[in-house]
This record gives sequence, C-alpha cells and structure tokens, in this order.
Amino acid sequence: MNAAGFPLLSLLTFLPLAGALFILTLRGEEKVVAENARWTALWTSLIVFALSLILWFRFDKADPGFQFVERLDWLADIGITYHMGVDGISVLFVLLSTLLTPICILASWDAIQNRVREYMVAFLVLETMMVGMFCALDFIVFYIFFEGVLIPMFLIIGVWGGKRRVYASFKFFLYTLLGSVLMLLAILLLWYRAGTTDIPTLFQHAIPPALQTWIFLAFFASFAVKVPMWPFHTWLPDAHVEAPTAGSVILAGVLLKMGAYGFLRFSLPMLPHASADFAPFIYALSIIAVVYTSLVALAQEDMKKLIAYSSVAHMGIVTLGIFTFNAQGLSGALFTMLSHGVVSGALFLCVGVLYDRVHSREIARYGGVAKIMPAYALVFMLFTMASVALPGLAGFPGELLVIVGAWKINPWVAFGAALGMILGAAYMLFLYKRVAFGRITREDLRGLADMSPREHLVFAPLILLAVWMGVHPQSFLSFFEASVNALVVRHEAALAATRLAGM
Amino acid sequence: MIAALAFYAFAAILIASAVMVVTARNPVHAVLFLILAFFNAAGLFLIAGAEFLAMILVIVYVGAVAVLFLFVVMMLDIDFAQLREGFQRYAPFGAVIGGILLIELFMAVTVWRFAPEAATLRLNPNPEGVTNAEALGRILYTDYIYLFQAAGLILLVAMIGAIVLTLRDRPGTRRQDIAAQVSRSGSVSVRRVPLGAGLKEIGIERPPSPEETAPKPIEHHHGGHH
Amino acid sequence: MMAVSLAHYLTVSAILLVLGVFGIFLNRKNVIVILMSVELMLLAVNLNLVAFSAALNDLTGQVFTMFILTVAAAEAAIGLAIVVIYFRNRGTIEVEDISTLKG
Amino acid sequence: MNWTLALPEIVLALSGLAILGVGVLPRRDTYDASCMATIGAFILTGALVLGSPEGTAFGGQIVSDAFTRFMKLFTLGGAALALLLSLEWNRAEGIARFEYPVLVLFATLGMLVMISANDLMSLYMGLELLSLSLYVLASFDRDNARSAEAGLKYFVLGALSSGLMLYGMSLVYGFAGTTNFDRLADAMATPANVSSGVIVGMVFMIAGFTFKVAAVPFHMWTPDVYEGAPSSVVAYFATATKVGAIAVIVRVMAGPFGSLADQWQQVLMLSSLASMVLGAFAALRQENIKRLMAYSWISHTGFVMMGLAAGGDAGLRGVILYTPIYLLMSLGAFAVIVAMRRQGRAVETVGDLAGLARTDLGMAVWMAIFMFSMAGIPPLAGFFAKVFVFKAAIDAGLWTLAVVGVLASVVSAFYYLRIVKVMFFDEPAGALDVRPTGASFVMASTGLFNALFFLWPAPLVAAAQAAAAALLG
Amino acid sequence: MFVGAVFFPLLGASIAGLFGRWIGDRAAQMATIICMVLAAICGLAAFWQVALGQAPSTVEIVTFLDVGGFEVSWALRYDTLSAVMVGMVTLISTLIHIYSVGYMSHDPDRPRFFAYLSLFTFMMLMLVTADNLVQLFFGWEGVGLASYLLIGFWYEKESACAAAMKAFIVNRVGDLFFMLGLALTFWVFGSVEFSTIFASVDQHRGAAFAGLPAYEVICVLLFLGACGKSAQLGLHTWLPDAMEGPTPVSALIHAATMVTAGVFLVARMSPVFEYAPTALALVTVVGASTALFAATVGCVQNDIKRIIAYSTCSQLGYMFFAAGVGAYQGAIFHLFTHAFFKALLFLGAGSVIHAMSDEQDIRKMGGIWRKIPITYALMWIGSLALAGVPYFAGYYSKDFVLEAAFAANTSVGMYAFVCGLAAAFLTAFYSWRLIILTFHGTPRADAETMAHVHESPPVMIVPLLVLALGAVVTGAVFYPYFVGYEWGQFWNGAIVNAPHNHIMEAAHHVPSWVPLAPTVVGLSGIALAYLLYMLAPSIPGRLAASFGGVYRFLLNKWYFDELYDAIFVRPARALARVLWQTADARIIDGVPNGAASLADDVAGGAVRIQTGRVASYAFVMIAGLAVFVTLLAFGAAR
Repeated sequence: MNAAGFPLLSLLTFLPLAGALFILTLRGEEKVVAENARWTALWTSLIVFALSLILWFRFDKADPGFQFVERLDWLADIGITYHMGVDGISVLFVLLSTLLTPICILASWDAIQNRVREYMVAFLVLETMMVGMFCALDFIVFYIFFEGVLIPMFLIIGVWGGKRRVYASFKFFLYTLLGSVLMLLAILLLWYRAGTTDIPTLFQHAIPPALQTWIFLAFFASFAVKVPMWPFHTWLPDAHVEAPTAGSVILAGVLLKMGAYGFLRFSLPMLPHASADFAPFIYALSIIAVVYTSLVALAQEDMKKLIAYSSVAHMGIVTLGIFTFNAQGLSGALFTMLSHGVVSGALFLCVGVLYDRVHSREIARYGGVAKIMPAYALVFMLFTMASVALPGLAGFPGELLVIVGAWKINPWVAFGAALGMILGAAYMLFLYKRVAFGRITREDLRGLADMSPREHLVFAPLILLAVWMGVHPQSFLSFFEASVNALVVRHEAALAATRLAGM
Repeated sequence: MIAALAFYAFAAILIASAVMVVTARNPVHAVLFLILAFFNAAGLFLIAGAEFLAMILVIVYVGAVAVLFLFVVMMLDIDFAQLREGFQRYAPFGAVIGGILLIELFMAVTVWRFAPEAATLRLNPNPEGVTNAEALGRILYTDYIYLFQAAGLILLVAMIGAIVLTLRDRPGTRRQDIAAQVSRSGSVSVRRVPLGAGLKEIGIERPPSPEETAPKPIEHHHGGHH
Repeated sequence: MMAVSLAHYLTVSAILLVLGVFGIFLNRKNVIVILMSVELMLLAVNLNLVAFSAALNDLTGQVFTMFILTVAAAEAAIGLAIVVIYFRNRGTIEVEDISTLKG
Repeated sequence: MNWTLALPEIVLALSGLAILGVGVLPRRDTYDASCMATIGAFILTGALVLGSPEGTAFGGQIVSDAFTRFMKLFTLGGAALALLLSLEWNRAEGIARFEYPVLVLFATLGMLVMISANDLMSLYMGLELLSLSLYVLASFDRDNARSAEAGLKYFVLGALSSGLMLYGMSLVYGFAGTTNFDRLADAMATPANVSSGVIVGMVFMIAGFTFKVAAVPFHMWTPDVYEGAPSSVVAYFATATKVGAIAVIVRVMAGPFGSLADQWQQVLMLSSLASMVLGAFAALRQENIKRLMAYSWISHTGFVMMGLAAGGDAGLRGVILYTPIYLLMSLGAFAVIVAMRRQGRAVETVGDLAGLARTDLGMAVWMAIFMFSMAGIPPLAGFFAKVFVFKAAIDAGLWTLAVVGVLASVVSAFYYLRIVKVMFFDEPAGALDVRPTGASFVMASTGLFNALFFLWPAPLVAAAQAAAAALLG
Repeated sequence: MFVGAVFFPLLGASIAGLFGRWIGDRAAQMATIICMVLAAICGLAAFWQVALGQAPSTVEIVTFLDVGGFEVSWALRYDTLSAVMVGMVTLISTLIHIYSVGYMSHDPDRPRFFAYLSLFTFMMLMLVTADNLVQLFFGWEGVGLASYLLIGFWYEKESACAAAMKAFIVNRVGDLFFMLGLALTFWVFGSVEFSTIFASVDQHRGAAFAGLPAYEVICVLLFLGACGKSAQLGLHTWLPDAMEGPTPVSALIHAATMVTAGVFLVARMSPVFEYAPTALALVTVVGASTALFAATVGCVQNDIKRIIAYSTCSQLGYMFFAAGVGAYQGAIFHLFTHAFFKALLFLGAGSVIHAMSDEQDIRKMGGIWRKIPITYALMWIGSLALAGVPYFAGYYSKDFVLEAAFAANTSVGMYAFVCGLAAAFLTAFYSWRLIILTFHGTPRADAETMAHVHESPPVMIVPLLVLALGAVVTGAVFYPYFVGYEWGQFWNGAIVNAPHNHIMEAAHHVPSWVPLAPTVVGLSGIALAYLLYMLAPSIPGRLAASFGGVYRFLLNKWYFDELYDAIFVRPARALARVLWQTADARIIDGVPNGAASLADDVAGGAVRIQTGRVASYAFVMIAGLAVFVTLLAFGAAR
C-alpha cells in the first residue's frame, strides 16, 4: 500500500495517542505515577521518532507526489476520506515534530514536577495532532488536526505556565481559533464547489480568480495568525513567555510552522491567482515583521519574549520566501522553517536551562553566566549564532535562499529581509551579552551548576542538527526539491493559463 | 339580519369584557368579566353553527375553569390595592407593539382567501342532516381516537401535576390514623402510679407518637446560591 | 350559510388575541390576570377555528377546538397550581417580584 | 388503520399508567423502582421504535419514517440518561417522589407524539402533553422559591407561546381546510397562491416552535428556568426536549411549509443570527453554570436554525446531525453539573469547579471534553455538528449567517474555555463530593462518544442523511 | 595538502574548544599550535606549488546546496591569489599562536583563546580558498564571528563586550550588502561560482538591473560589503574599538588578515570589477579618503594600539584605491607586505604593553627603549616598513600603489594619489610620534611599572623576529612576482585585467618624481615627528590648544561614533521602545484586548435585557413576533 509496507503515517500519528491513553491508565502513588508517565512518554516518543526515521530513508526524493499514502473511507459518501501521505514539503516537518517531542519530554523531566501525568498526556496528544496535521491529505482531516492542537497547547500553557498564563492561553486559543474558523468557511466552500475535501483532488480543481481572493483571505486569516505575521503576532510573545519551556519549544518549533505550511500546502497550489495578487501585500507584511519585530526584540527585557519576537521576524522571512514563487524562495522558506524549528526551539531550551536554576526570565537578572557555566555559554552561543544566520549554522542557508529568491522579485524586498540580518545580530548579541557576558553582579548566580548530563542529552541532537543543517543543507533541501519544483511549475502554468484565457 | 345583529352584539360585549378582564382593578371582577366573555363567545359559536362547542364552552369553561380561577383568586390573600400600579408606564410600548400586530393581523385576515383546492383537502366535511354533536361524536371517537386518548393523558398529567404541586401532608397536622391506632396494642402499657400523686409530680405521660418517629422531615437545601 | 362574513369573525378574534397579548405584558402585578389573558388568547383561537370550520363546512376545526378546550382546562389547572405554590413560597403573586432569576 | 405505527407511544403510555399505578401504593418509597421502571420503559420503547414500520396511521395523523425513528431514539435515549442523572440528585435534594419519573415519562411520550405528528392537531396534543409535564417538572421542587419562580415563568411564557402557535395553526387550517401536513403541503405547493394570512399564521407557528427551541426572541425563559429549576429537571430540559423541539420545527418547516421556504428562511435567519450572537455574548458574564448552559444552548440553537434556514438536503442533514451530538454533549455537561455537590449541598457556580482537575481529574477531563466539544473544537463531536450546518449555510449561500456564526462561536469559545480554565488552572476550592454512579456513567458514556466520534462518524452521518431524505420525501 | 592547510586549524580549534577543559591548558595550546604548524607547512607548500609553480587546482568537497539552479558546493579553490593568502595567513597565524603562548601565559582561559584563534584562522582560510561567493561569505561571516569572540574575549569587561558587538554588527551592515550583491550575481550570471562567473563575464556585460548596468550594481554592493569588513570610511568605526581584544588578536585579525578580506574580495572579483568603472571609481575615492582620514585621526590618538589600528585603516585605504584604479595586484602586494609589518607592529606594541604591565596609553610611557631594546628595534623596523622607507617591504608596495594611482591618469586616480601622499606623510609622522613617545623622553609611568619593565620572553620575541624579517625582505623579494614584470605569469589569471586596463604597465612608466615622492614625504613626516616630540615637546600641546576645534575633531575620530549613535543607534532604540510599548502593546494588542472588553460590555448589555420580569419577557416575544411578521410582510412583497 505504500513505501513502508504498513500504514506508517497512521502509526506515527496515533502511536502517541496510544501512549497517552496508556499513561491515563496509570494508577498509584503520585511519585511513581509521575516517574512512569515520564518514562512512558519518553519511550513512546522515541519509538515514534525511530519509526519516523523510515521516512528519512525510504522517502523517494525524486518523486514530487505524495508518498506513504493511506486512504480509508471515512465519510466517503460526502466526499471526505481519511487520506494521509507526505510529499517533499511535509515529510521533514513530520520528522521535526517527532524529533522535538522526545526532546521536549526530556527537557521537562525535572522542570515539571506537578501533574506530570497530565503533562505527558498533553504532550503526546499534541504530537499526534502535529504529526497528523502534516500528514493529512484531506482538508477536513487537516483542519481537525490543525485545530486539535489548540486543546493540548491551551492546557500546557494554562496549567504549567507562568504568572499571566491565563491571559496568554486564552489569547493564544481565541486568536488562533478566530483565524481558523474563517478558514473553515473557506474549506467548506471548496468542499461545496469540488464535492470533496481531498487535497490532491482540490489541486486539480480550478477556482475562478474572483473567488480565489475571498478564499485566500480566509486562509490568510488562519495562517497569518498561526505564522504569526505582523500585525497578528501579539499572541505569540505572551504565549511563549508564559508557556513552560517545552511548550515554548514546541510552539516555536512546530506550531508556528503550521501557518507557513498551510500557505505552502493550500494557498499557493489552490489559489495561484490570489496568491500572486496578494504577494506584494505579503511582502509588505513580511518586511514589516522582520524590521518591526526585530526592533521590538531589541527593547525586550524578558529573554523568552525576545526570542519570541525573533521568531516573528524569522517567520517573516519564511512568508516572504513562500510568496516569491521561485524555487530559491520556496526552498529557503522551507529550510528556514526547519532551521527555525531547531534553533529557536533550542534557544528556548537555553532559556529554560537558566530558568530552571534561577526561576527568572528577566535579562537583567543575569550577567556573567559564561564564567560559571562555560558549556552552557558555548551552546547558547552556538544557537545565538545559528539564529542570526551565521553561515555554517542552520539559520543561514534558508535566509540566503530567501534573499536570493526575493531579489528576483524585488530588490527592496530582499533588502528589507536582509535588514533583519543586522537587527537580528543586534538583538541576539545584545541578549547574549547581557546574559552571558559581563561581570557577575548577583551573588546567587555563582552557585549555578553547569549543564547536567540530561541537558547535554537534550541539546546534543539539536546541536548536531544545527551544524549539519548549516554545513550540508543539501541533505535536507534534496527532500523538497522535487516537490518545490513541481509547485513552481504548476503555479506558473496556472497563471499562464488564465493569461492565455484572458487574451 | 338577526344573526348579524346578534353577532355584533356578542362581539361587542365579548371585546368589551375582554378589555375589562385585562384592565379590571380587582381580579375578582376580572374573572367575572372573563365569564361574561366566555358566554358571548359561546354566542358567537352558536351563530357559526357550532352548538356543541358553545355548550361545552359554557359548561366546561364557565362551570369549571372560570370558577377555578375565582376560587384561587379568593383563596390567595392578595392585596388588591398594589396590583394596578405601573400599568400606565408600560402601556405606550405595549400599545405600539400591539397596534402594529393588530394592524398586521387586519391586513392579513381582511384579504383572506382559501386555497383553491381547500374543498378537496378537507378531512372531515360536515355531514348533511346530522346534528353538530353527533357529527362531532362520530369522528371524535373513531378518527381521532388517538388524539382523544392523548387528551386524556394531558388531563391526567394536569391532575398529577396539580396534586404533586399543591398536595402536602404537613408534618405538624394531626390526622386520625386508624390503622396506627388499631395496631398500637403492643405499645399500650399500664403503669402503676403512686397514689395521691398529682400531675405535678409525675408529669403527663404520653405514648410515643408514630408521627414523631415516622419519616423525618427531609433536609432541604436550596439548589444554589442566591 | 352565514349571515356574517368570515372576516368579521377573524377581526373579532384578532382583537381578542391582541387583548390577550396586551393583558400578558401590560400586567405587571397579577399573575392570575395573566392566566386569564392566556384564556382570552385561546378563546380567540377557538373563535378562529370555529369560524373557519363554518366557512369551510368542515368539522376538523371544531374537533380541534374541542381539544384546545380540553388542554386549556388542564393548562389552567396546572397554571393555578403553580401560582399557588409560588404564593406559598413568596407570599405574593406580583409579577414584578418574579425576578430573583435574571441576568 | 395501521395502529402498530403508534405502538411505541401506546406501550409507553401504558407503562406510564402502570408505573403510576404502582407508585401510588401507600407507605412505600417507590421512587427508585419507578425511575428504573421508567428507564426500562424508555428502553423498551426504543426497541419498538427501531422496529417500527414506515407509513402513516390514524388518517394521516401520525407518521413513522427514518426521521421520526432517528429523533425518537435520541429522545428516548436522552430521556433515559437524564432520568439516570436525576436518580440520586432528586434524592439528595429531597424531591425523590415517584411522580417525577412518571411526569418525565409523559413528557417524553408527548415528545414522541409530537415527533411523529403528521397533523397540526397531533402536533399540538404532543406539544401540550410535553409542556404541561415540563411546567410541573420545572416547579417540582415546590418548596424552593426559585423552582416555583422558574415554573411560573416557564408556564406563563409557554402558555403565551402555545397560544400564539395555536392562533397560527388556526389561520393555517383556515386556509387549506385541513390540518394534515401532507394536504397542507399540497395546498401550499404554489407559493403565489398562498394568502398572506397563512404567512402570518406560519410566523405565529414559528414563534411557538422557536419558543420550544429557545431561539431569540423567544428564548427569554431559558436562562431563568435553567437556573431556577432543579438541576435534574434542567438536565432533561436541556437535552431530550431539545430533540423533540428541533424535530418538530424541522418537520413542519420541511413538510407543510417546505414550499414557502423563501418566506420563512428570512425569519429563521434573523432568529438564528440573533440567537448565535446573544447566546455567545450573554453567557460571557455568567457565574451560574446552569444559566451559562442556557445561553450556550441559545447559541447552539442559532446554529441549528442556521442549518434549517439553509434548508435542502445538506441543511436538514446538518440539523439532524446536530441534534444527537448536542444532546450528548449537553447530557455530559449536565452529568457534571448534577455531580457538583459539596458537603451534601448542591453547588452550581463556575467557581465551584475551581481546581477540579486536582480533586477529581476524571470529571474534569470529561467536562473539558464537553466544553471543547461545545466550543466546536476538533476532533470532538461538536466540531462535526458545526461543520455540517456551516457547510449547509455555505451551500445555500448564507454567508452572513456563516460568518457571524463562526465569529459567535469564537466568542462563545471564551466561556467554555473559562470553565476549562477554572477546572484546570485554578487552585482547588475544596473537593466536591464523590460523584454519583449514575452521573459517572453518563459522563463516561457521553464523554467517550464526544471524544471518539471522529473515529467512525459515518454511521451517524448516514443515519442523519437517511432521516433528511425521509423528510424531503 | 590543500585540504590540510584549511582544516588543520579547525581540528585544532575543536580540540581546544571542546576538550580544553579536560585535556588542560597546555595540551590545548600544544594541539592548536601543532595543528597550525601543520597548516602552515601545507599552506607554504601550496604557495610554492600553486603560486610559484603555477599549478592552480580546485578541490571539491561536497554539495552545499542546489536549489533551482542555485548550485553551491564546498570547494577549495587554489589559484595564485588564494595561495598567496593561504601562505600568508597560515604563516602569520602560526607565529601569532606561538607569540600568544607567551603573551597569554597568565590568562586562565587559554584553551578558549587558542580555540578562537584557530577557528579564526580556519574561517579566514575558508574565505580565501572559496570557489564561490557563498563559501566566501561563510568565511567572511566566520571571521566576523571569530573576531567577535576574540574582541569579547575578556567578556567581563563591559567595553570589550560592547566593542565585540559593535564589530559584529557593523560588519553585518557590510554583509547585508554582500548578500544582496551575491543575490544579484546569481540572477545575472545564473551561478555564484567564480569559474562560471568569470567565464561568462563577457556574455552578460549588457545585463541591466533596474535600469543600471548590473555589473556596476553588483560591484557596488560587494564593495559596500568589503567596506564593512575592511573598515573603510563609514563602516570603519568598529576597528579602533576592536582593540579591546588581546593584542595577538589585533595583530592577526585587525592587521594582517581579516580586515584585508575586503581587498581580497575586490581582487577576487576583479573580472567583474573590470567592467564596472563607476564602481571602481567609488572604490578609489572611498579608499583614498579612508587612507587620509584614518591617518589624520591616527596622529592624535594616545592609545598605542589605536594608533596602529588607525594606521591599519589607512593602509587598507591604500589597498582599496590601488584596486580601484585597477591595480589589484598592487593592492594584494601591499596587503601581503602590510601583513608582515603590521603584525610586527602590533605584536611589538603587545610586547610593549606586556612590558608596561598592560598600560596602553603612550602618554604614560616613555624612556623605556633601553630596557627593551629588542622590542624597540623591532618597532623601528615595523615603522620603517610602514612609512615606506626605501628597501623595507612597505616601500615597494606603497610606492607601487601610489604609482598606479598616478598612472591611472584619471581624476579619481589623482585624488587617490594626493590623498595617498598626504597619508604617507601623516603615517610617517604618527609612527614616529608613537616611537618617540613610547620609547624616548622621560619616563611618565609610575615607578613601580617602570621597575617591572622587562624584555618579553623568547616565545614572544622569536615570532617577532620572523615577522621583522618579513617586513624587511618581502617587498624586495616578491616585487617582481606580484607587480613586477613577471606578474602575468605569477598571477596566472587569478587576477584579471581587462584588455582596456593597462595600469600594470603604466605604473612602471610614471614620471620619475612619482616613485620618489612617497619616500620624501615619509622622511619629512619622520622629521616633523622628531621635531615636535623629540626636540620641542611643548609644541604639540600648544598646537592642540590653539587648534582646539581641529584637535578635538580628530581626537574624536571625526565624530563618526557620535554621528552614528545619533542617527542610528539611539533612534533605533527609541523606535524599538515606541514600537514595543505603544505600537505593540497599545495598538496591535489593543485590538484583541479591546475586542475582549467590548465583548464583555456587550455581554453586560445582553444580560440587561434579561430583567427577570415575565412581562418584559413576554414583551420581547411579542415584539419579536411583530418584527417577524413585518419582515415577512415586506419580505413577501419583495
């Protein structure tokens, strides 16, 4: 039935859920339950990750179509099927999700001490939703996963979050919900017009340009909030700041990608005209996002908030890349999404390391950490540099490609995106300087322990990835090459077709 | 002609008494006006040829329902003086809405027309040469048996409801419970009391009352916060 | 067959209905008057049905009226029962007072 | 005359009489027994409904088809579960009297009559049988002023609305000379011929129905009655009776008035719009959870009306699917509300749920599932309910409704989230008492339904489809 | 060999950086030094084989990325240009590594230092051996990183951190343009690989971009990038501040290697620059201006390292204008010789600082030449080379640069020539000002410091001697190859002069006063310094007082820092604050928050209808009914 010989994607999707259900059945003394829950969650996620590696090895990079396809009559009578599959665009995000989940679980090992069982359940459910979302090839199924993410994330922020967690979690939930429901209407309209919600079928379904505008706007409402694009970004700093470390990691690492993924998966192929029409608008927003949020990040006094704003800036690069409609821009956007997943996830983990020790995210609270925690300082430096797109680290290839791609569209757009390089360097180094450099002014910092073996373990894969992605990006880019090229070709063909029709 | 005159007379009184029902200061008067309205409506029924219903209206409504109203009005000890306040304050709003509704209804009913195929759609054409009561009876117990039974159930529910809501055996009231008296033999006891001792010394002896041990008053809590 | 036109009946019953409606929302003090207003409304309905029944020469309307009368009686009984328990609880039947539940 | 079509109703009525007969036996507490017997009767009736043939009976007064079967089954199921909930609650509140199940039974019977009505008269009789029982039930806790007040309000407004509805019925009857739905449909086949009086009559009837489904502007009774009436009764009000109410309005609108859709669509759209918005906003500030649920229902009813206004196959399917899903969400939520009891006292503010996740995780999880489901968050069942009505609205081009609907659902998500927040994020306000078995059972079963519906939605959707097809003939 | 030259330093850096804490300071030092020595051997061998043996080659390693025709590989391109750079970088880096052993002997973080140093070397080597612009950019940014790390090496010093950040960020400004230039290059040439670009230069000459000749735009963008790295006027501000780093760092990065990357870039892209006359003119003007500007500022500075830093800045200006007039070979030649004598000067300054117990202010030195004679001598050699005194290395290169500027026979060339001459005069002046103030006169340091003044250990002196040798001989030895008559064979196409460019020829045929002029002005500069600081030490003070404005203007480096602070840094910070606290928190967040409170108000209104009064409920119902009926009455009419 597919390259794996068994329903791999469904397994990846629902195995965490099974793990979650198993954890729910755990009974006994609280400490024991917590311990068991941790181990179960870790093992589940590790097994899922191991399984997902099959995707890495068995994925046929030359095939631009969907692979590992599964299909079940779910509500086939009315045009909805359970249809799963990955192509070059989505396959690596599945891997990213399955990779980050065990890392997050490991990162929460000691940080989460109360309601461990629920926490682990929430995380595993979250993994199910994330993986499912990237695999779904039916619009309704996609939407189910896309929205379903809200529930565990809401709980993670709200239950295990910081002081203003209630505000943050509500804002997160309602903001994203508001966008998504509008998208739902658009999905329903597509469903009505095409009689099916099967994504590959919808690709073939031509939508009149006038209608595309509206559908695009509805999609935009959802994806732009999720990305988040300026000026729909304000939920993000709040959510990040209040979420527990692992929550921030997942939020930055995977959830933000969902919006951009949506643009790539739906807006571009299904609505080529509207995408082309709205591209300048997106450029403007992206550039504003890059410059504006970078500046805002510069003024932050809270570590997580700063990194959160930097995420917005990076996602500005991503949206920019997506709407360049050329291979460089698209690949760059995809690559930036992946690298941002790794890098900003790691940065949040870095903040988490300090937070676990000092319980403060205030930048001014630190200083001179490099002296006491040299290994930590090294790791932090590495990811700081990756975040500012230093060549040789993960952030660079994506940004380079996006700028190259954007230049073709409009040099000023490229210039705006590149401005982010300077500002990014400014705020990240400013952060690093204030946290790691300088004299130790607070005596309580002197007693901090450097990273524990567990923390080393958490960071090791991320460091490896950050370097690998920076040094040999082709091993990742080759995954999306075929799909991206097909996308570009189709986009151009669609535009050309109407141009001909117009004549 | 006579019918028309009678119609106008009945209709006028009907409406007038309906107005009085709504506006009467004293609820007792209102009930009485309601009765008057029923009588006139019965008259209108008669003119329309529904003799049986006219009769039912008088018997059931005037005889039972209206009297029930009267009974309740009298039973509840109401301070009539306060009951009319505030009427005028809301009258304008009411008049506007009511007026609109009335005008719309007039517009609707004065241009009344039947469906062209109404005659063929009728379920129960009035049979010729049969009295109204008999004609009704024929279909009520045959075609409408299902609904007739349902009506019975409705009345049953009303009965249950009225009983459930209003019947109460107060723990404090004393009733003669013959069964209890008869079965009391085991608890009857004879005691020797010292001679010459008055009530002052021995007090009043009472048998243990079943009322006191029987179902203890149920603890009741209000279902929520006030 | 009728000396009086259908429209007359309908007009009377419309007025009666509006009066009943009036009685309900203008009466702010006395629940029992509200119940009586409901009876007026039902009377209007009955009048309508009877008039139509006569106009169409069809018995259905009268059967319907009968059922309505039955139900109205039951309704009155229950309504009054509720009024009674309300009175027992509150010691009043003023409509204005029925407002502990709001918002 | 194929009286077997009425067999479920007849059996249920007879069981009711039998239970009543047994119940009045003196000096015995027959409450539990009669409750159980009633539930048994519901189950028996349900079985009969499943097996009942299709067709019309009693001169066309009643009808039995896929639609009635669907609705009746869920009515009975809802009633049975609601009764299960009241079992322990009533006892704890001191209103454990055998009349209670009997009244529930008759109310349910009324609903069955109403659902299978194919004639204005049977519709009316069913409706009144239901209403009268409900009036009594609402004020069943007769020593409680709030219950009495709820009953009184419900009664007054209910009587008003049934008066209006009857007036409408009389006008409709006058037009066609018949009360039979099929014949009415024939009479109105050409909308141009329909007299304006009938249109007015139809609106009056809609007023009566919308009162039952509590759509704006006939919703006013709902919050007060929900808050004042005993929780067990509200559990019944909020669940089973909604099925009946929706069934009736769907049947009438799609049946006799089907050809007048252009006319009534506007009314329903307006009502739907207002319901969604009002339900979403008014609940934001509610502290009493029952009251909140009332507004929540008002909002949901807006969605139902949207599906109905959209009409057609998709619209009816949406509405029909919405009904059981709502029933099962709402039942679950009320199971939690009924289980909310602290040191023997029933509590019913949102704040009383504080920290429930610490003290009773199971219940908190179930409640969270119900709340998310009501908010329409996938993958829970409530999402599917909404999707189908929105789909219908979009198919019909009712964009305003759809957009306002989704926005309203976002607003209403806030208060559902608030409950989740209170349960999961806040510090415990003291543990609730051990929840009753019945409530646990209902929570678990409805919770599982809501959580797992997405795995296999096809059967219910297909059934709804079949029911819709039956309605449209 | 080719790979080894580049990757040995990385190996050393990894060992020292990752395992330094386990293997100990000494082992870490040793590891890096051994790796560096190996690299130097490889590098010199490569220089021998490629540059002198004319055997260029390219080593492909692996594909970096390949997206829609945008194909980039990791590859080491060895041609003469890179071989020269590799040889020089590995050699000087090795020397500096060795020197650092002594200089940093008291620092607790030595492994880190050596790791950074080796990392830097690796990055620099990647830069010079890049065979495409992306890899070049990798090295480009990599040296920026290493520079950042090294400047901020003493991270507990606030000023060091600030300087490090400044260096990185100012460099980033240049990098921004580099990246844009890179993007445009790709879209013009369809490739970023040098060989492909150079092969198709003719083919795309007509390419236009936004109405401008594409080559011009590319070159201007790349040059702006180079400005950042090479501290040219406008983006030079980071370089003096970078002196916060340890002195070996200054020597390696801010004198010999990294800052010359810009010059290297221009030379590397010479085939394209050749067809961008406007861009070349810009290069010339900026280079010349920088040369003069930095020299003026250097005259009044008091920090020994800052003086040398400004001199570096100034010398970089020479290189640029040499490239600007088309004499890329001259630029590289000057780069090459400059590396030796400037490293020598820096390390010598380091030795002085070392001797003076970390004192850097020349006003607090003086009179120590007897105590540290070797250093003194070495500083003389460096200064002589810098001033272009005949037969020292600088003489050959500087002379050629000035000759080329003159020979260009254009107005910008002439401007460059004049600026160059003036700068040469000032260079000589401040060099001897430095020497005199540092070594001669009466001691101005406190007694204790003076007591501790001592000659540096051999581990520091030996590298200095090697460099001094270079500063003396490289000019004479390599003159024929780099710019002499053997240049065509030597460069072997690594640097391209377009057919219309005859500068290499013309530079040798300038009027005879031209080659003499630098020597003359240099000597007169020395003389002036001698006059002012040796013979009449009171004059400078009086001059400073009477020309206070000019003095302060120079002392404050033409107020560039203040200017940038006022127009970029502070507005950006203020803007950041405004955007955050007003735009973000109030306006953007105000929408959802406002919507929420609006919803709450609506909720308040919505529940007010719910009065609890039956009559009003009934009223609403009837009113609603009336509305419905009306709606239908009109709706039906519709």
